[in-house]
This record gives sequence, structure tokens and C-alpha cells, in this order.
Amino acid sequence: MDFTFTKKEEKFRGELRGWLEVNLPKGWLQGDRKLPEDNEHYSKFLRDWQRTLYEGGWAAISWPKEYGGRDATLMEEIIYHQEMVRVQSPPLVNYIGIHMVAPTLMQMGTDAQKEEFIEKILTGEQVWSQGYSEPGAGSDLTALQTTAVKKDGKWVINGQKVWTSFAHLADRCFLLTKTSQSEKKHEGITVFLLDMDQEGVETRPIVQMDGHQEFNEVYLTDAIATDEDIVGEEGKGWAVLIALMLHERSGIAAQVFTLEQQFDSVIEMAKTVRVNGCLLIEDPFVEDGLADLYARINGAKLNYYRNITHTLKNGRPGPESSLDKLLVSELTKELFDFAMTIQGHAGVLMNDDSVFSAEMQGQYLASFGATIGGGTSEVQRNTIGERILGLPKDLGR
Amino acid sequence: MDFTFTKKEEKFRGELRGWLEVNLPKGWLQGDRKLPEDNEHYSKFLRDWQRTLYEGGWAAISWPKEYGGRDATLMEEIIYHQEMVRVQSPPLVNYIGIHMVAPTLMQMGTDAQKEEFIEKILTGEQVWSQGYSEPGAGSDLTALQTTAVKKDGKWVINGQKVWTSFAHLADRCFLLTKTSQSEKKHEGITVFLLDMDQEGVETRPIVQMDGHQEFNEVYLTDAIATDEDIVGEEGKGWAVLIALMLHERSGIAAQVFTLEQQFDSVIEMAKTVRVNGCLLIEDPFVEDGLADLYARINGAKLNYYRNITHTLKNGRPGPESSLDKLLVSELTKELFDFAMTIQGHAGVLMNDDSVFSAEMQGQYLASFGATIGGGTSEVQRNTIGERILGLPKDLGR
Amino acid sequence: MDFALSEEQELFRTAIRKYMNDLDRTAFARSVISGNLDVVANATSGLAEMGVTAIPVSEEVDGLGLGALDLVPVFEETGRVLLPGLQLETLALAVPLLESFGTPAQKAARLPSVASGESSVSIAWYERDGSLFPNSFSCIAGKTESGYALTGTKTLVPVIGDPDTFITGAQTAEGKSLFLVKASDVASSRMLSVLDETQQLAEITLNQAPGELLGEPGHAAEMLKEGLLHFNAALCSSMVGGMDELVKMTAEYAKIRVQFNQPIGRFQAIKHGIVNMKLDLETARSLSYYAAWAVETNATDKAAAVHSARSFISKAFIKAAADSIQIHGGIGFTEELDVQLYLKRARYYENYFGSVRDSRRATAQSLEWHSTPAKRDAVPVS
Amino acid sequence: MDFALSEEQELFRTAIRKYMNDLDRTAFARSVISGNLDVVANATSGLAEMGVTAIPVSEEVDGLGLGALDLVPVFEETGRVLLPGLQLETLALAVPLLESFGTPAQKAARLPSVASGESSVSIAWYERDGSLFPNSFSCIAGKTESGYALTGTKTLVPVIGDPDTFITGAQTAEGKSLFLVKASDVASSRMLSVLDETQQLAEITLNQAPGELLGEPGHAAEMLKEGLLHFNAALCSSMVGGMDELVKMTAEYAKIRVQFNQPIGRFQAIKHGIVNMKLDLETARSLSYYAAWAVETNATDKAAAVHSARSFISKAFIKAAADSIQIHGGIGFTEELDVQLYLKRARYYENYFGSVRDSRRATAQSLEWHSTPAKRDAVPVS
Repeated sequence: MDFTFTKKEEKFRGELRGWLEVNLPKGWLQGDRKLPEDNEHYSKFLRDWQRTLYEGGWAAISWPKEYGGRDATLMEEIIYHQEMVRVQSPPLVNYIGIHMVAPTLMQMGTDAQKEEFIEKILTGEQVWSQGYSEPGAGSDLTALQTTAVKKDGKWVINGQKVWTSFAHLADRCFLLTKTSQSEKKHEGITVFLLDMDQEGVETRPIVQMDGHQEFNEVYLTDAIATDEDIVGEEGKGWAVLIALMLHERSGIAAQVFTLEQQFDSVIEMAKTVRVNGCLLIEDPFVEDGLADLYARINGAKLNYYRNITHTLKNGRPGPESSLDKLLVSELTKELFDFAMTIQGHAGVLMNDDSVFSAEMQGQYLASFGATIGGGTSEVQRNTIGERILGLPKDLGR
Repeated sequence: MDFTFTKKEEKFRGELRGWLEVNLPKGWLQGDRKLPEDNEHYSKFLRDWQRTLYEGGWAAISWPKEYGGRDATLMEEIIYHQEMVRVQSPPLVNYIGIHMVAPTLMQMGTDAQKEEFIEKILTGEQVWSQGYSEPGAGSDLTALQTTAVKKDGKWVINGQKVWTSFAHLADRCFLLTKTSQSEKKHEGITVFLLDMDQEGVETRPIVQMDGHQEFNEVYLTDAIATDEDIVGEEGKGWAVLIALMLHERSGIAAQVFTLEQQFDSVIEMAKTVRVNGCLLIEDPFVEDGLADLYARINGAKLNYYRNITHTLKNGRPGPESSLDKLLVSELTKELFDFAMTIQGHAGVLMNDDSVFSAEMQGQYLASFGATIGGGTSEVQRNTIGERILGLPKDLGR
Repeated sequence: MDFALSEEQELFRTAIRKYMNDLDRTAFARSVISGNLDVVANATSGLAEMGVTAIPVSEEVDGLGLGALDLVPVFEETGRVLLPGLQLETLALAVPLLESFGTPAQKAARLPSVASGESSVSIAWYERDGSLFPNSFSCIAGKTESGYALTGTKTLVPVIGDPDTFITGAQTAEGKSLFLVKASDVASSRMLSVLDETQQLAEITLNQAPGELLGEPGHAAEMLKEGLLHFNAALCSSMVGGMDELVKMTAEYAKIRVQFNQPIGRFQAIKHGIVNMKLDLETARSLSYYAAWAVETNATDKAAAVHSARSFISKAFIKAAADSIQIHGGIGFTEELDVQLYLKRARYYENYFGSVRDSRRATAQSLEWHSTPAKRDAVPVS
Repeated sequence: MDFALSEEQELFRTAIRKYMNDLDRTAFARSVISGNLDVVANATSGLAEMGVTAIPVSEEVDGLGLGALDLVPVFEETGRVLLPGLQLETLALAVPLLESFGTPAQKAARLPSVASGESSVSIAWYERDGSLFPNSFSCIAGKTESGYALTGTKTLVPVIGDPDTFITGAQTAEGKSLFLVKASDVASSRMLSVLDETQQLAEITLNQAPGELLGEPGHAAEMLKEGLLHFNAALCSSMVGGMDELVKMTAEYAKIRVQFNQPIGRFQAIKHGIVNMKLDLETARSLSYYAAWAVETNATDKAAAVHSARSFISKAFIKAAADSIQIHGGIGFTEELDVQLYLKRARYYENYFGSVRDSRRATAQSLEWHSTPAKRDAVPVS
């Protein structure tokens, strides 16, 4: 057992940290982290930030050097996530392009696709979205209804996608469609690299319960794609999805470190905010609840370390790493639920009126997305039960 | 809304209370409530108690007067349960005979059956057991494997029953069998009034995790019954079961009042036992936990009152009364779990060494049976979800 | 034994529910969110026409002189649709305080207009330190020739639907005292940003505002505690209404939403989750009925009945809303669905005039579990 | 980053597990229940042959001088089969106390026989009032010409497998002090009735028993607290072993038990229940590894690592056993199955040398969340 970092790893961290200090948006490190509200400025701000990352060589560290990456080790990836969470860096607008689309294209894209897309993804010139979920197929990707039909040499696509992140900013979409009806649910799926800038694609924002609009509905009405837009083979999209998932070596590093940071901010609140004239932390029930959360959040982080150790030793994640998302998302919800409870009645106040600078109310509302998006906790439990514990398959599977 | 009792009801209570003071076993009211350990004396003690009840006219108050009952009203039944719980009366050895077998026979038994069994049930001369569960059919009564086959005018019964309460003391068994294989799971079930005193019936006690032996396995090897032993019609046993369940007007009165009494004893412990030199109740975490349990246990009792009110107004229980068992059994487990936690390390001591006279350790262990016996909590939740909330049927149903 | 609402009360429930349906259910709550506050007055006058606002007001001052149980169907049904307004504060806190502690003149001056629905009364109690029962108020009431003049700042003051009067707490020589202050005498007022956007909270500043003493000076805390028994019983009914609606909408959704070729209600994770909501709902309803009965009949266990109901229901309402969001999945996370409104409302009520911990300690104290009375935590949490 | 046991430690685990299988797993625990206590000595000598008893003993006194991490596989595997004996008390509490606070002569007199498996040492700490850290002991150590003589009664003393020595706490002029007392010097001993029948607890009475001072007089509590960091880390491993076995046996049962024509593991109520057990198990294992690492390396967050592990795992072990009984249904309620043994063991450990609340408060204190240190609840709960 060894939790130390190598000299090389520490050097990497130092380099990144130094770069961030110079290159983060002005005032960011001092706490001025407001993002522009209107779409246009928001988009420009984030694209500029990705351009900055790109120019520093920090946009896609895990990519091979030949594509402009750093061939980062897994530990370097983890350090990267730690540091980005530490400074609460602006979101990576082209997250999907960098972490999902490009690695998939490197593995199974055509030369033309690599040529056309990979560099633009890296620079942020081209922002990507992901077209997975549909109104009738939330956690069940095999129930796709969006169809692509070949007509006069072009693919005509019709259907509706929801929960398409960044779609309002995106130029292209990594789109799942059905190109043939098959008895077997995993067959007949085809992945397209869809151009969003066309008449057949309409994007409408989804307003979340926390007031944010990070996701969209995308309506596809005779949208057009070509054979050249297909990833892998026609009808073999499921294999593409599997390949894509296997790229995720570092798992949910960002969420793990974010949860740790959020916990620290709740502790900070408990140490500084008074309710009924006394510091929250001096209330034995607050102390007790926070100590319980400390144990479990630390446990989740340590689970993550144990799974990373497995990946380091075996080259790929072990089955237990599928527990990470479930644990971290549920703990995020619990943490903010507790943070709400302890603030007393003044905890109903939001924004500038909230009792603590790191406003818990918005984070509380946002936390409800964690156990739904990316596979609900219920689906995660099924998967763990069947894949890890070998329990019999659920009905409907 | 009105929680008062009528004069007639108060008179009934007074009469019962007076009778109990005179007729309970010697020393019982003063707290000497030890039952004999060996089977023979245990059996005699309980049969004697039932005989005493019978002689006082208190063995089967809800039976019609013509059969030796009191035609008790529902409120009188409830008062009866309250008083019996209050004095922690000895168990009714012929509970199954009095509350299940006899009422069923009154409704659908033949004249000969009524003649032969009902009075003996009342006096305790004949003790009954119930042969429902089987090793492969715990919560799923439709998966019966015990068969009865007609041969030379007699029914030959083979199979195995488990969780047969009082079987080691019983003279007769209310036995579920399969007499024909049918596609429909509820068909082909036949109920026999089996004579336990025969060679083909072997009884083995089941040792529970709390050391008690209240239940038995019953092995049936060419056990014999006659046509005269059939209740209702051959193959229509499911209807008998339904009829039997409908007799339960007063629901789980005894468990509700017992839970309330158990809660009071935990409060008593908290007010008198010191851990680390201080009374338990002075620990804010103990106070908080007990106040929470108070709310929920009181809530369960009030639910029961609400459901009884429905029965009083409508002549039969409403669907919501099916929640009572689930709530009360789960709360019983939680109560003793909490009672264990708060006793500190001395809480590992049992019997005479336990920190409080009303020894919580045995009751804690026994509480695990509450959410399993009589339908597991999981099955109860399915039933409530489907019957009350109208949710779709589970797989396997 | 009769543990049910009376036939009249159930009929009244039907009428209120019909009226709420006429108002298009949560449409009024959503109007407030989008800034249209006129609906609040509309709803109040509609309720007044049905006699709701007269229920707790005694007959001598033009009310119906009915009890806490008659408010149960009202608050269950208004709570079911998250009706915005000061009904709880006015009818279940201000009225009981005025009825119990007001002089005949004070009652005559205010209660008839409450009964007729023309007036609503709010409570300006909290100060910036957030204490429910502070050792002393920073808001000071100084004696004047004609009465008192109040100076100080109150926060978390509900002001939706323009109350014309505030019951407020201020410090006098005798200690913490209750006062009636006219809304028109408030010097300045600042709106606060609230998680539950169907509420309107303000920080108000008094500057030598004329205040009329309510009850004995120095007894504000005891009077408020007494008033809160009425308030919490009614609040419990309101939360039960919300929970009932959550159970209904969640069960309905689980019947129609298909995933993995099954209505999701067929999956035990969903089914049992909704059953657990239902169990909590039934317990909550029983506790809230009993609390109202205990208040109406002044039962010996009145305080325990109210506090235990409140402690259970505050938590259960939050849990029901949170679980409902999860069961609804993605759509539950949007503002399009009402579920999130219930969650925000549940949070809004969680610590309103006391936390779950406060209610539990009050339960223990009212049941006299302690040999030494009025024991408190190491740190006062209320 | 390397957060896993070493290859050697995993190999050692395999050896221990094989030996436990040879002992027929829980057969030894059941032997103790049926009164056959000889198995305890058998197991101890078997473990000694494998070198287990020498692990924490330093090399100067015939041990292996290994650390807390090397005990992890041992206690996971003995915990998995509920092996009866004083391994935890001897190797994870008495040895660290002797190593840290014993004189060279005391170590030389006792540790070689511990390392060889000939000797086991128990702790006689609790007194009748049940306090973990009482203000003073009722057991008194009076000075004699040659040392001390102890008089008083200790209870909840583990005596399974006949320890030859007790580490006990007694009052001296300087305060609470630690002593070594020979088992043969105990005046009288009374066996207690224990929920976990694989344990043997006694109340022992000392009457002018010769006691040898361990460490500085007046520092018993601090020394015990230091020793308990070792003990709790090891205890956590033992509980993790039990939890691991519970998850295994429950999942296996859910695959074969058929109800409603389905293996019950197909029902989400069962499946998700076992998944939740698995989640807790993995968290427990991570926390226990980290606690052992922190103890072995004397990490700055050693105390927080141990206390937070203990607080989580004590509860999780009880929950895993209780849920396993429920999932097993009727058969889980019989003494035939082992599940109930795990439940009783989990309860036995729940408050052993501190409650969950104690561990949580200790977590908060060691992380210095409080501005005023060593704050306690209104009522001392430890």
C-alpha cells in the first residue's frame, strides 16, 4: 500500500498548477467564478477556455501525442482531475468530443473522419453533443425509436432525443439511431456523426428544477446524414457504444473529487454559520451527521482508489468500479439534503440571501440529477446485481 | 371523532379485568410469568389456561352465543385484546382452533364437523395447528407440493410442512394439500382436518434463532384422511382460505397493543438504566430516537384505529388495513434494534445478567420473525402496491 | 371509537377540492412563480365565499366558531395544490393568538375582517440570527404615551398576498413581548430570494412603528408556543395534502411509463418505493387527524400529539417528494412537472417555526420522559 | 498509488482461509456454543504454527515485527468464520499496549509466549456501571512493598480460551492506571450469559491480587485510547470478513431459492437489497484497509481513519446480518443457518470499547472540526 506520488507525477501536478495560475480566467482563482448568463457569451466564454487549454496542451492529456495529446498515464489523468476540481475550473464545453467522440474515432473511425474531426475537437472549433436518450428510452438504450432510413444515397433521420447535453452549443452530434428492426435488441443500431447545422435539426432547452438549462430536446425531422457519417459499421452501433465505454479508464474521478470538495464546503459552513446563536458544528446532531458523511464519502473515495489500483495493475477497470457512480451520486444527494436540514429556517433563502457563501440550495436541487442521469440508481443496482453478484436477470431483460 | 368508550364497553372491560385478576395463574399479575420449560408441563399449563378461559366464558368471545361465545362486538374484541396484552396473559394454545378453524367450520363445515370439533376447540380438549407453509413455498402458498391422493376410499397424504405453529402440541391440523394438478395455481387445493395422532404424521421442532421452539416441521408419509375431513369442496380450498381471512375483523389488535406496551418498556428502561453514569433518556440521541419511535408507533396505532373505524362503519375492513401488519412488524424490529444500541456494551448480556428487567435481547432476536412470518414484508409490499395502489402485477404472479 | 372526519367535514373537503380543481390546481402556484401575484387575493376571496376564513373565528366576532378538525379538509386540499397565500399564518396562527390573548377590542377590530376574507395577518418573528426562541429580541419596543413604538429588523417574514397586519415580537422591559403592527407602518421592506418560489419572504425594518401589545408583556415565547400548537396541526394537514397528491401522481406515472418493455410500476424498486410513500402517508394522516383532534378537544396529550405529528410529517413530506422525483426519472428533474414544487414546499416547511429535532425534544418533554424538566442539548438548537 | 494488500498479504490470506476451511469454517464457533471449548486452544495453536500470533510482536522478543496491514488478512478470514478466541484482544490490543508501554522486562516476560501461541491476554476494563471512560475506577490498586495489590470487581471480561494474563484498569493515587494481573491471582469469577454464545464473558473479582504497573500511573485512559486504534483497525477487518461472508451466502441463496416460480434474486427487492449490502461491504473494506495503513504508517489522519472506519462498519455489519436474515426468510430465522451467528457477533461488537456515536465524535475531534477542543455532549456518552 502506498499513497505517495512519484517525482514525475508531482512534477506533472506542479506544471499544471503553475499553468492554471497563469491561464485561468481573470479573477477565477480569487473566487469570481460567475459564467455569463446569455447563451452567446456563455458559449464564447467556454470555447475560449477550451482554446486556452488547447494552446497550453491541457485539453486532452490522455490522447496520444500524435493527435495532440500527452499520452498521459492514468495517474496523471487523476491528478489532472484533482487539480481541475481544486480550482473549480470552468466546464469543458467539448467534453463529449474529447472524452467520447475522438477516442472512438481514433479506434474505429475512417481516415477521413479522423482527418475531419479530431483536430477540430481538440481546439474547440467544433463542439459535440451526444444523442442517446429518448423520451421513451431513458435508462433503456435498447428501446430507441429514432430511425435512419436510406433514401437516394442519403440517410434520412427522424425522431426525438432528450437530455442531449450541450446540444444548444453543439456543431455535431454523436447520434444513436435504429437502421433496421431486429428481434435482438442490440442489433440494428447505427451511430452517426450528425451535422447539427441543418434544417432538420431543432433544439429546445429543458429547464431543470434548479433553473439551469444544461440539456436539450432535439427534434429530428428528415435530418440528413451520409454514409461517411457512420461510425463503425451500419447496424453495429452497439459495438461502438461498448468500445466507447471502455475508454473510460479514470472512471468518475471528477465526481469523486468534487464530492470531497463539496463535503469540505459543508464542513466550512458548519464551522462558521451560527443557527440559534451557536456554531452548527457545536450541535451534537450536526457533528454526528457530518462524521457519518465523512466516513462514507471518504469510503467512496477510497473505493475509487482501490478500483484505480486495479486498473493500474490490470490495464482495465475491474467490475467493482461500477459501484463508484452509484455511491458517489447517492452520497452527493445525502450530503446536500443534510446541509439543507441543518441551516434552520434561514436555509430557505437562496442566492445572495443564503446563509453561506457556497450556496447549498442550488447544489441541493442539482444533486437530484446525479442519481438519474447516466443511468438511474435503480438501473445501476440491477447492473451491479447481475454483473458482479451474478444474480438472475431482471424481468424485461 | 370520538375516542371514548360506551358505558357498555367500559362495563365489559371492567368485567374482564375483574375476572382476570381472580383467574390468571398464581403470581402472574405480580410479574411471575415464567412458563414451564418441558413440553409436557408447558402443554398442560396452556391447556389448563384455556380451560379456565372457557369456564369463564372468555375463550372465544366473538363466537355466536349458540356455540358458546358472547357475540362480542368489534369494540369488545378490541378491548379484549387490550386487556389481554395489558396483563401479558399466557398464550392461547388453541389460537388456530378458535380464531381460524372453528369460524370456518361454522360458515362452511358440515353438521358432522361442527358437532365433532367446535365444542372441543372451545374447551381446549382439542388443540389445532395449521399446515400452510412448505419448504419450497414460504410466502407463495400456490406452490404447494403436499399431495392427497384418493385410494380405496381414503385420502393418502404425502409431503412436508414447515412453520407449523403448535404442531407439537396439536391434535388436529388444518392442512392444505394439492388434490389435482391444474394450470391455474389457485385450483386443485383441498383443505383437510387432519388427525395428527397417526403413524404417517411426524413432527420435528424448529429451533429459532432466539432459542425458542414455537414452530415445527411436519412430515406426512402416507398420512390418512377421509372425505369427512374435507372442508368445503374438494379442489376448492382457495375459497376456504379466502373465507377464513375474512373472519379477521379485528386485524392485528394484539400486535398493535403489544408494540405499544413494548415501547413503554423501552421508555421505562431509558428512564431507569444508566450507561456511563447517566440515565439513558438524558442522552439527546436516545431522547431523539425515542421521540421518533413514539411518533411512528403512535401513528401505527392510530392507523389501526382509523381502519377499525372503517370496519365499524362498513361492516368489513377497508383495503388500507393491509398496511397494519407491515407497519407494526417493521416497527417492532426497529424498536428493539434501537433498544439494543442504546444499552452500551452491557447490552450483550442476556437473561438475569441483562441491564433491564424486561430483557430486550430475547425480544430483539424474536422481532426478526415478525417481518417474515405471515407473509414477508416484501410480499406485503407487493400486495399493497397491487391491491391498494393498482400498480401492475409482479413477475411470477 | 370513531377516528374519521365527520360526514360534514368530508363533504366540505369535496367542495374545497372542487374549488381547487376549478382554480386549475397548481396553476395558482405557478402564477405566483411567474410573478402574477393577483391570484393570491382571488383565491382568498374564493375561500372566504365558502366560509373557510370564518372557520376558526369565534361567533361573537362574525366567525363560525368551529375547531381545528374543520380546518383539516381545508388545509389538506389547499396543501394538495400548493395554494399560495397566508391561510396558514392567518387562520392557524394569528387567529388562535388573537382569540386566546387579544382583548375584546383587539378581536373586534381585526377578526371580523379576517372572517370575511378582507384581511390577512402575517408573523414577523425571526431576526437575523435565525433563532426561534432567542434570549432577547434586537427589535425594541419602547413605551410611548399612547402605547409602544417598535424599532428593529425582522426577517423571513411571509408577505404574500399583502397582509395588513403583522404579529411581531419585540423586547420590552418585561422581556420578549408580542405586538400587533400595521403593515402600513413598516418603514422599509426588502424582498428575499426563496427556494420555494411560491412564497414571498421579506426583511422588514421598523422605525418607531406604533405597536399594540398583544397579551401580557414578557410572555411572547409562551404565547407563540401555544399558538404554534394550532399552527403545526394545520401545517401537518397541509403537508398531508401534498403527500397524498405525490403518492397519487407517482403511482399514476408508474402505471403508464414504460421502460424495458414494462410499466415501471412492475419493478419492485419502483413499486415498493411507492408503497413506502403510501405507508408514510397513512401514518402522516393519522397523526395529523389526531393532532387536530387533540387541539380541538384540548386533550391532555395535545402537545405530544402535535409535536410528534410535526416531527414525522416534516421529514416524510421531504422524503415523499424526493423519492417521487427519482421515480419519475429525467422528467422529474425538470421544472415542467409539479413534483419539484412539492419538494421545494416540503423544504420550506422543514424548519418553519422549529426543526424536526425541536419537535422531537418537545415530544419527549411533553410526555415527561425526563426527571429534570426542560433539559436542553449541550447547544440550544431552538 | 497502490491501494491494495501486497501479494504476500494476499497469499497469506489464502493460507489462512485454507486453514479455516480445514477447521470446517463455523464449526468451531458452533462447538463453543455447544460447550466444547477445547477448539479454542486448537485454533490458537494452529494459527501460531502459521506464524499469526507472532505478527505484531517485535523481533527482539521472538516475534515477526510486522504491522497492522499484515493482520488484515488474518482478521478478515477469522472474522469470516467467526473463529472463537482472544485473537483480537491479545494481538491487537494487549500486544500494542505491551509494545508501546511495557518495560523491556515486561515484554521479555510475556511477548515470547504470545508470539508462540502459548499465552493469550485479555482485558478486564469495564466495571458494573458500564462506563468506558469513568471518572474513576472502583477497583483500587494499593501500594505494597513489592508493587501493587488490586481489589475490586471487573465485568464483561472476555475469558474464552483461558487467558493467563489480564490487562486491567485500577485506581491509584495518580488516577486511573493500567496493570498486568495473572489470571491465577483472580479471587473469583462468575460466568455471564451472553447474546453471542461464541463469546465467554465473566465478572471477575480481585482481592488483593498482585498487579504489575503497565506504563505511567494515572494514564490508563490515554494508553487504552492509543491501544484501541490498533484494536479497532483489527476489529474492522474482522467485521469486514463477516460482511463478506454474509454477502456471499445471501447472494448464493438468492440464486437458488425459488418463490413464485422465480429465483428470488430476480426480484428487485431482494436483488437491490443484496447490492446495498455489497456497496456497504466495499466501503467497509476500503475504510478498514485505510485504517490499518494509517495505523501501520502512523499517518497524520490515523485517528480519523480508525474512528470513521469503526463508526461505519459497526453499523453496516449489523445491517448486513439483519438484511440477510430477512432475505433468507423463514430459514434465516432458525438457528440451523449461520446468519443469526453473524447478527449476534455484530451486536456483540457494536458497543465494544465504544459506540458508533463515540466513534463519530472522535472522528470530528481528530479532524479538529471544533474550535473548542474536547467538547462533549450534554451527557457523557462514553
